[in-house]
Amino acid sequence: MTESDSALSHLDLETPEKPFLDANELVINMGPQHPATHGVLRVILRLDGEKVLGLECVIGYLHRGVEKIGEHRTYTMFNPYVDRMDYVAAVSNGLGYCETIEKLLNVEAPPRAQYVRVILTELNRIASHQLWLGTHALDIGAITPLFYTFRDREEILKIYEKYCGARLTTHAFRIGGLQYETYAGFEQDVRNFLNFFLPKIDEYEELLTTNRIWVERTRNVGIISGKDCIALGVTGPVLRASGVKWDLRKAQPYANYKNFDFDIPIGQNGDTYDRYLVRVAEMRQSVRIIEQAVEAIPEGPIMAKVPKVIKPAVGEVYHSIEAPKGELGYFVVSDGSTQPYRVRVRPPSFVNLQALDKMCRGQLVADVIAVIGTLDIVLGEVDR
Amino acid sequence: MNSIVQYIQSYLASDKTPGAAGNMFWALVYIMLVFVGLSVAVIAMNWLERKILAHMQVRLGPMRVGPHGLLQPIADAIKLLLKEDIIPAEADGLIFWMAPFIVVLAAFTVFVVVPFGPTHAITDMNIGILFMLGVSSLSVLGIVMAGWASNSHYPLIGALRSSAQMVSYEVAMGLAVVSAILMTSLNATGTGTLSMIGIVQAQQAQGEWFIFKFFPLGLIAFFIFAVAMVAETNRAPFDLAEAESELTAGFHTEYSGFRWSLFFLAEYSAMIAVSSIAVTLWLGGWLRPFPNLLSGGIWELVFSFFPGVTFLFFAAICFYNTVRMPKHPLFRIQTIGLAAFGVVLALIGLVLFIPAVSMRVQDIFWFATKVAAFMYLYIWYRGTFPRYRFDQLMQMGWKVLLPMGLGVLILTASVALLQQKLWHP
Amino acid sequence: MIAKLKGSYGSGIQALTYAGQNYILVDRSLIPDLLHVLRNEEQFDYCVDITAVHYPNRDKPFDVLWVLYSFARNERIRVTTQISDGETLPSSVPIWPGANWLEREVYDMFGIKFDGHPDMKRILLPDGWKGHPLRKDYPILQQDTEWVQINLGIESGQ
Amino acid sequence: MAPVATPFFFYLLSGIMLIGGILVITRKNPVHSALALIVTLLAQASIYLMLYAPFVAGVQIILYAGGIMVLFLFVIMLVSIDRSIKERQFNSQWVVGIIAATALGGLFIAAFTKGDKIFPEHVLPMVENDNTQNIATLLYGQYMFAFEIASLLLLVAIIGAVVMAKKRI
Repeated sequence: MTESDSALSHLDLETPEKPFLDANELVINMGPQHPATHGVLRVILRLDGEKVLGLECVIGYLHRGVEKIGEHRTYTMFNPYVDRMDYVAAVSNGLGYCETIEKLLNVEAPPRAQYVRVILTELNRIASHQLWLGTHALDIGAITPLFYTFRDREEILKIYEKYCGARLTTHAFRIGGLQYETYAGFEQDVRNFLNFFLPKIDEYEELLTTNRIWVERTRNVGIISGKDCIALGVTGPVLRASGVKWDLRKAQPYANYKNFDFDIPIGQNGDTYDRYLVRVAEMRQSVRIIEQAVEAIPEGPIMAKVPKVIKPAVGEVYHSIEAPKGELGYFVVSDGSTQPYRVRVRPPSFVNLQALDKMCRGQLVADVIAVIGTLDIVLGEVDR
Repeated sequence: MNSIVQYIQSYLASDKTPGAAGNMFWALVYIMLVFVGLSVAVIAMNWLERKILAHMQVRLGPMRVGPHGLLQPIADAIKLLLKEDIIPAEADGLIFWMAPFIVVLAAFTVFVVVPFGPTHAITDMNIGILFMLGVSSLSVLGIVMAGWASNSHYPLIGALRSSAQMVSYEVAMGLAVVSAILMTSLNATGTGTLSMIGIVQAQQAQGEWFIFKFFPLGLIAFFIFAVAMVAETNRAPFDLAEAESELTAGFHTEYSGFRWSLFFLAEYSAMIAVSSIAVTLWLGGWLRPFPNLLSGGIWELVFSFFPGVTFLFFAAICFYNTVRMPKHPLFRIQTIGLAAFGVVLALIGLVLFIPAVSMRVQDIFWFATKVAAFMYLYIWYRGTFPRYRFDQLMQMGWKVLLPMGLGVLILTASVALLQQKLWHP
Repeated sequence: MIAKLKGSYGSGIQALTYAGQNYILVDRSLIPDLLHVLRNEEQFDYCVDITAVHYPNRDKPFDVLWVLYSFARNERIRVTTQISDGETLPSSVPIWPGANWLEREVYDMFGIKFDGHPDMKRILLPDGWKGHPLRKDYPILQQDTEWVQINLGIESGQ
Repeated sequence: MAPVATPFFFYLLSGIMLIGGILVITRKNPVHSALALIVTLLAQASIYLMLYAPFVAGVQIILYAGGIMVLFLFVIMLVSIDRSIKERQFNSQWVVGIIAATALGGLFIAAFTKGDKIFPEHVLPMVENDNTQNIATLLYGQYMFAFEIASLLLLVAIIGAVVMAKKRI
């Protein structure tokens, strides 16, 4: 009890110092239409000059009732909907959903499907981190990285397009495996991409990692300790940058991640700069995983034996995966019919966004922008 | 009639600026020339910035309006002029209306004393550099007025930021300028000058650009100025006042259409203005490279070819791209347009080979080239750097640049005094 | 662990397993204590999720469940309790600060209030919205037509 | 360059100054007052120019119009304007103000009418070109001591202001 109390106590608002010149406390409404709130996040800032006294997030502008929709669609029909939540990491969402239902049905996707899933999911992680890097740098004022990362993300999207016809909301996986066999030359395309991409990471780093202004803008900004992260439920690269070596791919391996050899990059200070380094390092690790997967990809069927009409037995399952943004969980309750009785999505962005207030207090307005960027939120997932 | 012609012709033989010679007619002509030249420069700068930035960022930039988007700035200008001019209901109408004019006025007035050549300035003032700094500091007023009159939070914060920033960096900038002015006093009489033309002439007389004077003191002063001038014009990486990711657009958030374009115009002409101060003070103004070392008839001739050759080079680029244009009926007009542009450039280049013209215009060419290098630097910064945070900006201004400026000033003064004592014991 | 908990709480706890996942069904009266114990003694220091399920035909129509994770044990557990309509639950924000928004969402979607929550109001739907959409008696096409008319100025979004 | 239409410009600038001065004290909105004051200061700088004192004019623009007035505006904007508009203006001392103004005006008129006897007859040579150098020579030569005293005074004022504004240093 005492420990949790202390976790709360420094979340309380300190009494602000009496401002100079009796200036009124300034309340600024940032968003929902604001260039740096990544969609329709609305942040109400209380400022003393430029210093943030506190902030409140107002969300829900993009609420589409995904969970309600899930209750009115069959298991198969709901699959494309999950792509629309975190639309920059649609493949990860699909993987989480398919694996949850597979768990409910007690089937397992065949090995070949598992390998293709891992390749596509890790490519998706790279794409998501690229998009994050570009927009984050843009928020801090560096416009050029955005174009570099988008140029390279295009190559990933091309692979998706060749594989399943869609680029963003791919609907790549089916319950029980894959619908499509990989196209001829898929492996070669992936290998070509990896060879193309590794030097590009160095290019991003060259632009930013040692850039004095970048370091000054991000180091010691939005610090959050590992303890606070856990207390607030923050996961993903944000947690790892705070020094907690925890990744669901290692902690509770799903798909066939246990077959691959990769490291979990962690940071020390839990500041924006560390989160940047962690994400860049994660891109390299993803490349490592894909390299191994593409070499070891076995032949065989791509679809497990799944009935045409999916009717799981009565029961409930919680399953979570390591999405690019953190722990993405699905809690599905089945009542034995063809439609899920309840689908609950545990969105990483939603929970991570809670830490914004803690990370921004006492910082400057410009830091709020940096911190919103570094949390890597997607409003489609926050609001669902 | 005759006397008027004589009045007009009399100036051509003079070696003074029209203002100093007291020739109203030529002063007016020069004002018109500067105004038109500046407007063209801003338009060209608009295109160049988008194009250069685009190529730095692996994209093409404007390509649709005219060949390689050459007519894009004109299209933009028409769009801006035709846009609805919105004055927010709660705004302070009069001040809101006045602010952009003050900014533009301040940005353009400074060009009265900019020396494009020994005779190519509207006038030469005894307090030239002081006048430039003073008038350009007035543009802060316009920004503050714009931010306040909009009656909205983002512009207000933007205005407070930019005025605090400009006032702070003016101090460091002033110290750097003073150390350059000290260098002008190293002559037989021992008195320096504030006149822009006088400063360049001092560099000519001493046979050294001030950037290399008392190495590395001149270089450091120049560096301070080069940083401060970017902050002074609110450009990346010091563009906090209009940081679009934080304050949407800073002080001109509520402005639209023509008024907004005035701010735009002022921003670019202010960039040109501070760059010309830097060029005048440290990079020898209108002087061509190595005026003393490589002097003599042949070298004079060689350097007089430069303006023409440059224009011919640009024309050649145009022709090369004309040939590379897609051979498609839809591109015919664009191809012809590009070729015509190349022909215009080539003709200008050929005219510049006429000795009489080239002698008269050379100074302007060298001055403009140096200023253009600064403009490129501005774009380069924007493509490379993230944005500073406000407190870091202030820290840099007050804790780094100001002490450095003071140190350089004291050292320059000591060295200059020492040298004078050695000269006149 | 389950045995230990059973020892101290007796029949209030029912341990279940489905598809290899452990969950415990506990009595409403045990809720704040059990969560404290799980957090402080059993090291379930990470509250993954709080959500609810609506069974309109049941006596106590709401299942509220906490998904907890322990970094030390690398173990996940679900705590489920059943409450009736209108009944409140003690907030777990003092135990896990991260429960804040999750509880607000449960309130928003199901109308289950949490006592002692610092800021118990709607989170995804606008303030003043009528109804709680994830209840089973809220059809998928229903919306708060009055709210839509007042705030958006249109007859209906559907 | 020889001066053109001196009386015309003198009266024009004085008129602007007077109107600006009146606006400063009559405007209710402090921002408008500050802007009117800037107009007055700029007109004054122009009069310095007409008096062949370009350096003083330049300094006037840089320091007063560009520096001090910007800080004025800064402070006015930070303090809530609406409140200060509602507050009663400082016009309770108008009797004292009128007396002081009349006394000053009388002094000026006296100086203007009796000026011939008080001030030396001859006109000083107009030195436009060496004006700045002359000021420098005077400031750092004859009036060195006074100049340094003044700067010391300013330094004390700055430190005092910082101490008063900031409780913890």
